[in-house]
Amino acid sequence: MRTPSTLLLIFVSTVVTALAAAQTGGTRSGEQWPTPAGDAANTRFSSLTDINSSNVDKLQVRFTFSTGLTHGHEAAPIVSGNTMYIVTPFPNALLALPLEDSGAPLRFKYQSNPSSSSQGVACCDTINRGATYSNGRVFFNTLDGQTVAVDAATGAEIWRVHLADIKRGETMTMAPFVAKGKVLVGNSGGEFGVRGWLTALDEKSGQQVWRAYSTGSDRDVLIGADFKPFYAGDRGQDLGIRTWPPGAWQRGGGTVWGWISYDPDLNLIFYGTGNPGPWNPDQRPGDNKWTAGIFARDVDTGAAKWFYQMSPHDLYDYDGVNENVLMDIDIGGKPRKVLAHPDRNGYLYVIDRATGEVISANPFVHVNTIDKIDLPTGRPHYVPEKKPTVGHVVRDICPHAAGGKDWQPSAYSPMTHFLYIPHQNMCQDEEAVPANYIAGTPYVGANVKMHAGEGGNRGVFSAWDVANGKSVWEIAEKFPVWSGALVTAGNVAFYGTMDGWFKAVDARTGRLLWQFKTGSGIVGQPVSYRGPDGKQYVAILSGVGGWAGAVVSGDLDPQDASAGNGWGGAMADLPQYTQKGGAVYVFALP
Amino acid sequence: MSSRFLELAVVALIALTLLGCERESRRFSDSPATPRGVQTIRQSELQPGSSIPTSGPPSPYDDNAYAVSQGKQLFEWFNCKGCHADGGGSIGPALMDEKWIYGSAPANIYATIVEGRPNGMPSFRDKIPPQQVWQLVAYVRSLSGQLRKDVEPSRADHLFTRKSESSSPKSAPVSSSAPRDTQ
Amino acid sequence: MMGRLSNARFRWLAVGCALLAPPGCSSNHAAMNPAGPRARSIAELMLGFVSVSTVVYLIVSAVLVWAIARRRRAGTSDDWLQRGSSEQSNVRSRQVISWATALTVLILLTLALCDYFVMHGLSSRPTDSLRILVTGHQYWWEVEYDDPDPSRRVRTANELHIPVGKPVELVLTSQDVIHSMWMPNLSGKKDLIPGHQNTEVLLADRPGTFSGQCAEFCGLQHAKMRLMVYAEPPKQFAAWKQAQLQDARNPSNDIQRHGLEVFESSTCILCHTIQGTQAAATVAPDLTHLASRTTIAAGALPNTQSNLASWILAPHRFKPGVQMPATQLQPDDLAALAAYLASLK
Amino acid sequence: MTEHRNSRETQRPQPGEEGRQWLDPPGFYGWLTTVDHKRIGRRYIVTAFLFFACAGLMALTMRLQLARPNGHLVGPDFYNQLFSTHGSIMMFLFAVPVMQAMGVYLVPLQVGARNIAFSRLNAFSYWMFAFGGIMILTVFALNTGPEAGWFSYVPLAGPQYSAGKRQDFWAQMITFTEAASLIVAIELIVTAFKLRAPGMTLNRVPLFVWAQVVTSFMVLFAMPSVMLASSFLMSDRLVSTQFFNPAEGGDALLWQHLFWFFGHPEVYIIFVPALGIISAIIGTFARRPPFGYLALVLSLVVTAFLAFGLWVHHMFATGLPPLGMSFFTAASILIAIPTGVQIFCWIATLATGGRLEIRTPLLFVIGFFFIFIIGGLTGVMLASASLDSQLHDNYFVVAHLHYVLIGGAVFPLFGGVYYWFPKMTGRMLSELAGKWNFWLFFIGFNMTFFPMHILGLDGMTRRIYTYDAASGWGNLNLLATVGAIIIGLSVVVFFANVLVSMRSGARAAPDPWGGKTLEWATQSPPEPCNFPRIPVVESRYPLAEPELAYVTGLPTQFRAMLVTRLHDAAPDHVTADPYPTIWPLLSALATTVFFIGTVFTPWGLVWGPVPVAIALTCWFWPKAKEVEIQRRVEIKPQAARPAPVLRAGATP
Repeated sequence: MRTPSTLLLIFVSTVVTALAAAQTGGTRSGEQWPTPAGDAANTRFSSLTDINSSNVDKLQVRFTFSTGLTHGHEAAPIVSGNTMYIVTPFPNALLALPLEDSGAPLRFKYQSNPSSSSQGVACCDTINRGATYSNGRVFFNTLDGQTVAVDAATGAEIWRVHLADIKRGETMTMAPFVAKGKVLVGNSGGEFGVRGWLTALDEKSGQQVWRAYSTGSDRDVLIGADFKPFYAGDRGQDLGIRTWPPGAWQRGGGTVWGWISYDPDLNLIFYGTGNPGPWNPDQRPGDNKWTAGIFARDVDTGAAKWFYQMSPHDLYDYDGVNENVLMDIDIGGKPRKVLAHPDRNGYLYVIDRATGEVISANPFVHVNTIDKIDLPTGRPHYVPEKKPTVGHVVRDICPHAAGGKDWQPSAYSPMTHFLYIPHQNMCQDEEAVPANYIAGTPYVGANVKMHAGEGGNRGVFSAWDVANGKSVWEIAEKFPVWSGALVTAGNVAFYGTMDGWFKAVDARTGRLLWQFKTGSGIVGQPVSYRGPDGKQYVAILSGVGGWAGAVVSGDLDPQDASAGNGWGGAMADLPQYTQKGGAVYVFALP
Repeated sequence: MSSRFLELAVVALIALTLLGCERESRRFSDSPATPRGVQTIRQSELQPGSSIPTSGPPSPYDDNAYAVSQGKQLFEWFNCKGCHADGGGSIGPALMDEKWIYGSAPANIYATIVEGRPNGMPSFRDKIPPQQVWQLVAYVRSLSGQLRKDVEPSRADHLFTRKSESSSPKSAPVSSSAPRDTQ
Repeated sequence: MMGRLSNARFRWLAVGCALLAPPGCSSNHAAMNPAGPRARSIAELMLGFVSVSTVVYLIVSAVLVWAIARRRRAGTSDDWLQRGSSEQSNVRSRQVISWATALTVLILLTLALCDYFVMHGLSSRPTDSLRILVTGHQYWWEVEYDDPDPSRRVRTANELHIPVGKPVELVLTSQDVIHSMWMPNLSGKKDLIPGHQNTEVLLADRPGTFSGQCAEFCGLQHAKMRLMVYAEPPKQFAAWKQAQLQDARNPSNDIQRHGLEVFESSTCILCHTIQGTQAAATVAPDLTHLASRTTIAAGALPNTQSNLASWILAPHRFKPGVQMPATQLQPDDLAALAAYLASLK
Repeated sequence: MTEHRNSRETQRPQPGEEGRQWLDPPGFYGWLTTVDHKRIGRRYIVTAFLFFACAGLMALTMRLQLARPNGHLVGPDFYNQLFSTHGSIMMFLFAVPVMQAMGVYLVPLQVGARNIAFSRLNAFSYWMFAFGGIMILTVFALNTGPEAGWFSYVPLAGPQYSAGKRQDFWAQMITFTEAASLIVAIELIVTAFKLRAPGMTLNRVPLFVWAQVVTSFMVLFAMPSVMLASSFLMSDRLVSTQFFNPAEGGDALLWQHLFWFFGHPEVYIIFVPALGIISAIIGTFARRPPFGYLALVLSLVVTAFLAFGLWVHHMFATGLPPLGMSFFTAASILIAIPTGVQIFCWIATLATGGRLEIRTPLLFVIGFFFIFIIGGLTGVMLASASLDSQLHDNYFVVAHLHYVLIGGAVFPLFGGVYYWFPKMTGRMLSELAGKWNFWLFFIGFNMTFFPMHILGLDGMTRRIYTYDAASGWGNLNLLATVGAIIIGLSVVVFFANVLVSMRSGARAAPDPWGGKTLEWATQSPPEPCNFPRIPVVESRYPLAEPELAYVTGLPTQFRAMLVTRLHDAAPDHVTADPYPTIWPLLSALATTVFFIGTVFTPWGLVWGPVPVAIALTCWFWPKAKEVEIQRRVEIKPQAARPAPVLRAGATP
């Protein structure tokens, strides 16, 4: 029986935590980890210093919790109010683990019950990239295209909005992003010819506030008077229609399934748009605006402020959805408010986030498809010999379709000023074929066979000096590094490998300090938080899958080198190193 | 030469003739078994009480190389290749291995294509006429080497991703119990 | 039959044509009935070759007949060797033969040179020409009008509209087997080879309808893979192009609405495109403006509503071996579908 | 009936003491094991004409289908098999083999040899040719005939667009026939170079032999190209090699270059022997040696060389660079000159010869002139790149190829059959039937193929199984079909003439036409050893000499053959011709099983050659009897070579 005093205690603690969370408005003082990216600037930096480069080798598992599912666990275990919230891959259940109880037994498990048919239109494994906590609610997307708001304490559903239509091949896998009372969500389905959009829902009621499409008329793309793109190529009337063959913009891709960041001072959100559909470039002549680029929009109205297209008339499925890490750094002696964007096309862009001007763009991986970015015009120069053509196999396209780095988010440490990039080192042979559009079926238009890039190591974890635009150190990994990165004030950087190792390296030198073999390959996002006992904890979701791990999670047959849209041949040896099966691992010092 | 040997030779020749004719016949105005015939097949091996062997309509094109090559072209045109790749699987399960989730009999495959399956296989009922569905059924069976080697297609004029259907070994179908994760 | 014969050269052509045998020039699908400078230069060269060949043939035949007749009346003596060795007849024979050979070499060299100059003319690349991408498929032609503004690219099938007087550069390739595009009235044939990109130039100097045909054996229905070319005055051509850019007309009555429903709910949507509807598949001809075409099934049938219905029901009755499958539509659905397709001007 | 048979027996001369070694075992076993170039040559020609008849029936079916617009006699699938098999049989199984078979029969006789060189290999070549033909006709009957034309362009004939085994059997048929053709080419070259009668120096070699030698050299250089191409095609279809896969770096044009590098010399391989036949017939009927012997021989050689330099005129429409095409236009036009020179020489021969008796052989040669020259002139039109862009792949080309092939090769062949039939069978062919045969063929041919020039210019493309009425092609096609029926009648007359005359034709003298070359010095039909005493040749036309000298001293204990030196035909040494053996037939059977096996499984390539190796080993295993005889008569080399035993020029 609860005595009145304990009830009082509980009441006070919830009020305090709610206040604390509300006040931070998403930014926090390193205590909790309410959003997958940790903060609005997407730095994935933890200011906790209990764990540092000297004592990290004594890290121990404090508890684990199995999700009982066998697909790719790409989510980030977010922590708020001393509760850890995990969104599982399909069927997208929301698990709430109370951290104060030893062993963190399940407080509640919210079943979102998405339609099982949605598994048939999920291009790259039935993953989910995590939930977001805000103002006592947890928001997450389901594979069949619904955004759900759940009460953080009780697990009761508050509202649920159906935004995407799986019959047209549309799914939702991204982690929602909350800013100024609006839940921002986008769709996936670039490989199904889905027309991309970003939608803002009111945090309280779930009503749609605004929606910005990635193709179509200026009205659909919310381009208005104050749209001031830095480069001339992006200025024009209804470019979302005129840079496409007739009607192609309706199935032109540009889906929004990656990371959103928010600058409260400029009141701007920054996000990337996906690849144009289909992959076969000959079927969509023109720059295919506004795909494979970065939008800066006013968070209240959604009106576009500036846009920069990394890959106009993208040739290689280089989505532009990777994270935009906001940072204020000195460039050429002057402090600049910039965003760092390691793009799928293998270049790391440093862009002035107020104007959209590309300050620098340097390759962070071996690139032979684009030999230089012409800074005055911002346009990449595609190498003609590497252009995919119908009827001919073009060999050794580096980086491959999943790019220099796919969705796996990098981390930025304001102390070392390095960007820690988990990515892959892969090339591919590709033959473009004319794609036949049938709504709800794949609309790719390319036969692809991937293989390891230079040096034979399929993955790299590298530290990048953003200001000077050059790589500091690189760790070669056997498999693509498909997990996110975390860096802490204790100068320790965490990442996981696809054969199950959770590694901690010295943020300054890249020396391996500690590693732990989890039950399955790691494709999740590491987080760090201060537990109820005041100690610093680090958590990671293990469970191989995702596009790169589909060979294991989908039981694919590697005899077909093009299985898994090209990965089959390149990842044929993964099944010997890891089996499928997801669980969260939480570590702390003894 | 003993007359018996002569008879044997003649019988072998006739068999060869039939095989040859069937493999090469081009049947343009064909209307194979209607869907109703397909409902007689069961998907589960278990039958309460007595177990009555059931065999739905046989695949009309198992011995016809032209229909199997048409099936291979439709496999690409109707975007089956988008989910099943060249048999290795991608969004959908692999079709070239020995594991069959919803039955390996031709009528099972016909039902899977027409009715669709809960974990993401779309239903193509009324979208693909029966003749073409049977051509797809024959091609899907050739992906794991179920057909005769001289009927199965050879390489395509595309990126060479796997040994051709005609040169990959025949695998004994196994009913696999690994449907997708439910709860 | 020959259109207006303005200049003398043209008249000479007509005379030559008559010489060649009347049926050769009468049908409009004939190489000797040119409607453009390229086909005309070839036709004139052809006449040159034919006349020279006819003269040579008559001379040689005459000499042969003279030789045979002369020797039939000769004496009966059967002595073999002497006849051959008389020096005087040998010397004369040797002279005649060397003169004949020299004349042959001369004729052949002139013919070769004439061909070289015509060939040189044919291979000149016009500068500003309308660029059209033509892709060969098994048994139909995919046509796409190139345009610097991607949103103004027109897609159609089996029929080419070209402006009179303006050079048109066709970019030819194939996605399955080798085809060959041949419009005898306009130009020689050029192959469409997978893995290659060929170009052919067309220039019509008078308006008219010119039929073309696949000229490289490409499979079961090679015989019925025709291509119609409409040479129109530039104004009429621009109007046609603008009309083709528009989306398909919305169905105007219930039957047509039902027809669109049938189109989108049956096998058609897996292969065909109608701009403005859900159908956007590209492995079969674009039907957005089907009713603006005079033939269906690559020239196999005239484009009437009844032909459309019987073609949709059982294509193999007209083109056995065609990739389009027979459909199992009920009569009323079929009629509605045909009505809707017939409305797509 | 018995009376007839033994009368035929008696008609075969009793071999003298020299000839007894050359007899074959009696009956069917003898027929299977013979290595006599005459018996193999005859059955080669008969088999080739049977294939000609089959292909002719296919042509007739095609013409009946095309007689009226929208014909429903045959569907597109069967029509594609009809024209593909018609073309393939006519080119690979009739035209080349029958010309080479004439050489197998006549070259040894004309050079004064007792048998062809490598006579067992000759038997093997016949069986390979026959089994290849039987295979393609059997699969045609099994609805598995080739369906992509006689030159089977990829990718249509490739693995993706030709399902089943149709094109595999076509490609394997090429391996059969081209192997047989290469073998015969080697035999003819060696026979003509090393087995000539003493005294027959190079300038005394008959023109027919020159034609066969030149053809054989063309075969040596052309056939490997198509065998390579067809093997590439089979490995692409069977074990997924990428030779013709445009995506993986292969090229569809690689097939066309490889095929036509063989394709054009192929049609000259068919035409050049016909030139030899015409020179032989004109030389005899004009009652004088053909005018300009040197000019005729040099023209043959120049034709052979030029033939390899113009294959690209079959590919003018594939978008090759115009300057390159102009070179091939020039080369294609140049090749008309040597043929022109030959025609002028023949006309000069006819004009200055003796009294002309228009007998059937000469009638066919005259028919050749009138038809072939039209074909040659249309050839010049097709040779020019710009005209070819309008004429390629339509009925103008069909007309041209039939004018040069039927006019250029089949007419002289028919003339040659009428000319040498007495020598081969001892019976004369009926002149009346000959005249009917010629005139039906001449009229029917022109009715069929001349309208096709017009159809081609009217835009009727090649290989279409039907056309609609609006095209305006109906009437000319009907005319062509009627002409085709007339050709059919003339071939029936020809076969009837042959069958009847073999039994009850007029008995033929050794030299019924007054020919002057050595084959007329033998009996009709010649004894098994051709020349009991090998003649010595003193002039270009030995039978024109007052009387022949003979070589004496050849051993009689085995099948002795005199080998002479290449340049001056002086006797060099004696060699032994093999005795009849069954192994060539068994080796051919093993090779057939090996070839057909590889059509179905690549393991055929591994296990198939084993029985072939066994058969070849038995074939070449030296027989004790023959070795013993050889050793007895072997001339051991001493320090100083004694004067040769053989004395040339001595009269018996």
